[in-house]
Amino acid sequence: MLPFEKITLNDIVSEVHDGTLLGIPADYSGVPMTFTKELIKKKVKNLKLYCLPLTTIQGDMLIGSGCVTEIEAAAVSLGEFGQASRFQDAVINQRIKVKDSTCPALHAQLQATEKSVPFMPLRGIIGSDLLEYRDDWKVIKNPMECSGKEGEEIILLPAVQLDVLVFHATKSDMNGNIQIGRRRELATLAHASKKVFVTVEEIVDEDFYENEVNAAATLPALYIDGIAVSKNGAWPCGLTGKYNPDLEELKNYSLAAKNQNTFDSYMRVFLNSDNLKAAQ
Amino acid sequence: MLPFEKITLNDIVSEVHDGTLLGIPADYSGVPMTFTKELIKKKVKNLKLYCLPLTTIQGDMLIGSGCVTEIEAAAVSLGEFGQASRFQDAVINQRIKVKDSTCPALHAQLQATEKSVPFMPLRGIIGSDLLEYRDDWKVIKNPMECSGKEGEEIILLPAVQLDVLVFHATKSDMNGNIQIGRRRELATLAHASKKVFVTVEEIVDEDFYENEVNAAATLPALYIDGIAVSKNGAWPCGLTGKYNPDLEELKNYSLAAKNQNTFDSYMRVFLNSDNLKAAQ
Amino acid sequence: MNKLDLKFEELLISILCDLLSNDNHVAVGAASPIPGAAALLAKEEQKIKGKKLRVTILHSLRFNNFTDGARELFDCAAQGRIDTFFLGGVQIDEQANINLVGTGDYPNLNKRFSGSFGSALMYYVVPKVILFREEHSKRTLVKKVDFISAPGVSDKNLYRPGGPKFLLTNKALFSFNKRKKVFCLEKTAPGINQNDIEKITGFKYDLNNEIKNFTYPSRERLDILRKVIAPMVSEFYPNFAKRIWFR
Amino acid sequence: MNKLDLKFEELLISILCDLLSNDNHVAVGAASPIPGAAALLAKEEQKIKGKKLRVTILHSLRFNNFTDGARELFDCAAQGRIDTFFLGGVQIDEQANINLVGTGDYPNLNKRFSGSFGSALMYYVVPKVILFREEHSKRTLVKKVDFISAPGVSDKNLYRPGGPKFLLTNKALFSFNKRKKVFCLEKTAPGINQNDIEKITGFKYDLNNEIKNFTYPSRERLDILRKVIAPMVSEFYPNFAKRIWFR
Repeated sequence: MLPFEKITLNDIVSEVHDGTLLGIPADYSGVPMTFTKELIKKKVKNLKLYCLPLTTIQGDMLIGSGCVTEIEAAAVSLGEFGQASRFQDAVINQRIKVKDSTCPALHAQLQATEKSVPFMPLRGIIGSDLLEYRDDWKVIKNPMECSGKEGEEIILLPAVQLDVLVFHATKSDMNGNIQIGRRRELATLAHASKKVFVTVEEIVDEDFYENEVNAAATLPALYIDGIAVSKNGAWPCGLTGKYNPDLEELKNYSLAAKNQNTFDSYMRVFLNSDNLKAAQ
Repeated sequence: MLPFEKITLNDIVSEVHDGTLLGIPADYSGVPMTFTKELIKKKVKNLKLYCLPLTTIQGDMLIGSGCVTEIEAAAVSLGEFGQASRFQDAVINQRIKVKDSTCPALHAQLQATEKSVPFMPLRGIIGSDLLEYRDDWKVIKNPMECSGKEGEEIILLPAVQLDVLVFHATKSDMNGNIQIGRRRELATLAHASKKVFVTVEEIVDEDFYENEVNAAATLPALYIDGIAVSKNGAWPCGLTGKYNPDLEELKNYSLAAKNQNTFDSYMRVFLNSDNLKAAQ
Repeated sequence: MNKLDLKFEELLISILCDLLSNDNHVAVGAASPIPGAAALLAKEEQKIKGKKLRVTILHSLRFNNFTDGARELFDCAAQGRIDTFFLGGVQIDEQANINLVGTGDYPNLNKRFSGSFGSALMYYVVPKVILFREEHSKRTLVKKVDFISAPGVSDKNLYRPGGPKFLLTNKALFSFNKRKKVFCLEKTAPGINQNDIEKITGFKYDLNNEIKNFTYPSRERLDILRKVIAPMVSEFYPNFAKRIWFR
Repeated sequence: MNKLDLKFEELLISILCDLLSNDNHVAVGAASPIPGAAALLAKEEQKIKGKKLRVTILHSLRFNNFTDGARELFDCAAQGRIDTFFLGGVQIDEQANINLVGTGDYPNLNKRFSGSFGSALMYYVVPKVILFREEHSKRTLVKKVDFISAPGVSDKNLYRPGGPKFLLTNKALFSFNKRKKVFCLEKTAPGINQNDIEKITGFKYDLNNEIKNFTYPSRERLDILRKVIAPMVSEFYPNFAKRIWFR
């Protein structure tokens, strides 16, 4: 008996349903692209994406494939390859609802769930138009006498709990603990999700808790509902310390995504590509 | 030119003044005992201790030496050696004010400062007598419509910023970064302190950021105002991964501390003991 | 104690172990060798049955997998990821209020104890809190505690999924009825009867229809405890392990 | 461009570098090669003078020492530990409001851009925010932005230690007067005069008594930039470094 749930990509995909609120890691946190591929193949609909705090190709592909009806994010772009065209197109044509946010608010809403409190306060935001369109954010006057500025207005952000989080990581140990290094936003995401699945490059025959330094870089198995091995699972995105982004492929995508027809052609090839080969 | 401030124990002690709000790490987070010794020698008065979330011999010694007028903590004890007698004595004879708290509240108050918000909400506490004696805590009805329980009462805790934090760690790198391993409460403490000083067993000729796993175990130099080398600096407390607590010495202390006379005798020897020899 | 040469601590470990059989995650706080041993024993027995019980022992490096610092225990519990936790009490009262702070008229106490630790959150959020206090006397089990570190029950307008389920002393095991806000005597220690308990308890409680004696551990359980668990306990409670098993 | 064969990007880097000379900690967000290079250049020049400037470049592994995850930038800034940060804007208006979301009548936009990133906190808490937007036109510098991602100024009842101090485009450098809520033209690019700026700017601004031209970098600064900084920039903006320095 393995001490954790070793599963397949398809097992993970089967946990995502129409309407699922799905956690989306930033491009630096381990983008689960092989999972995304399978998710698109399943033709799941009405996903709500919660980005911490932004998404690049993963979000744009899901949107272009018609899987998404709502997205909460501080930014959607293709980074140095410019704007995320499928996202832009869906917004302009009102096919998706955008809950426009700002990075620290997206972090704080998950921290509220992490601590199991109904809300988190945050400074800033007031006076921006973001607030005008967020019924779920609330402005109060600071009720404290001994801390903060007297009478200052402050925003309360709701606790948000994700239905499912999927991210890609370098490795898990034999007990199902995940090495996340400095990407501690993945811990916050995991703490705030009902279910957490991870794709990894490999499962190694080690115990990350055997020394304190390794332990410090670890997300405990306690929060993980299943792990699937997926070699080059972030491709064409990069994976810190393992491989760089495939700049050529990302550029190709950015060009193809400019209109729906060329996007569709690109996706037909992409969805049927062999990931192992694709990543060289 | 060293890229960080290498200083002496006395330099650190000179940053602590009458009335300073001093951060006190728990017995598992690296207790700066050589610093504490020098602080007591300086005969500093009216210290306010903020324990995250508890203190053992460090707090008891400072209290027994008459350095403390106020302590905020979830617990003061000598762990498996029983009650902290100098603390008990000072409380019963009303020589110190205790702001009785609970562990998660002590964490949350620092997290408020970490995020620069005036308060943090927390569940629990309501219905306990802790609340009756805390004018700085505030109960509100949950104002959110979409998160939490409708109409639930919830506590707001004030942001607390420490004047000075001192802790002991295994090592710093050549750039003044500190290895803290899994003791991430030290990061929260540092983020919430105006000044942070660290005593270390050694400064090593490495760069902790050279690999992601080491980096993950690091508190960045950015938060540190000075580092002093102090061999066996936690003795007689332990230091994770380096040395265990000196159980015999801790037992001796617990017995001596039972009354002020035997405490005073103990301290005369302790304050003049050579730390290097003592820890062998 | 009996022909197995059972130590009384081993009996208490066994009683606690029985309370953990349906859990997924048991956490054990500081200075709790008997609950710690009970949790590890339950984990080992579940493993033999092919089931999994996660045990987090704060005082241990090996059995504490948290990596988010000292606050993770509380966050994790508040998230509902811990089924069972143990709390003590200088005083415990009729309504399961616990006092870890001191006796007398706070803040003018006669006797000061350590403090409330994490009880003022853990007692609210962990579904099954087991109160464990070895001393069973009118001094420890009182009508009303002098200071409430954490209350046994809360008003409806609070978020409170957690609370007391059991109270174990060296003389008796009580369950707690949250609706009626009252303890119920379930089991007594060997040689102790219902009347004895009444004489040494400072509060009123209900009686189970069928009050049993503490169940002795099976030979098999005792073997696991002594051969497998005792060496583990040595890692984080060396003094306790030495006193019970290794002297 | 001149006899040093100066690239225009190098000139912008040099102008930004001059704005950083009294800082202790400069942070640079995503997709900002010119600010990133300017910060590293300032750090190097301070080092030569025996002074220390800390530079955090988010997009880099080597120049990003944060270990508390992606939120640490925002926490660190809110704690007051970052002196200078750079922000851009699809539109920037007269009161230094910035728009990173899109043009048109939100949410019915004509054109959608990435989103507000961290601006709705960073703009409030970092004392010296430098707005950097290369394109200088009536399209980018407008009377009133279509959507406020973050406002240039705030009411007194808000906590707002931070805000805009400068705006640099490929044609001009403005300072921002927080009290008067107005930009002030300080410098213009080579070959551009005050009238040219007026024609291409969509908002009103004050004029400095003595409007200067962009100062060219010294030979020494340019040497440092090309020999020391350019290879560093290659690590985190390879395409930019290649285009400017290595082709």
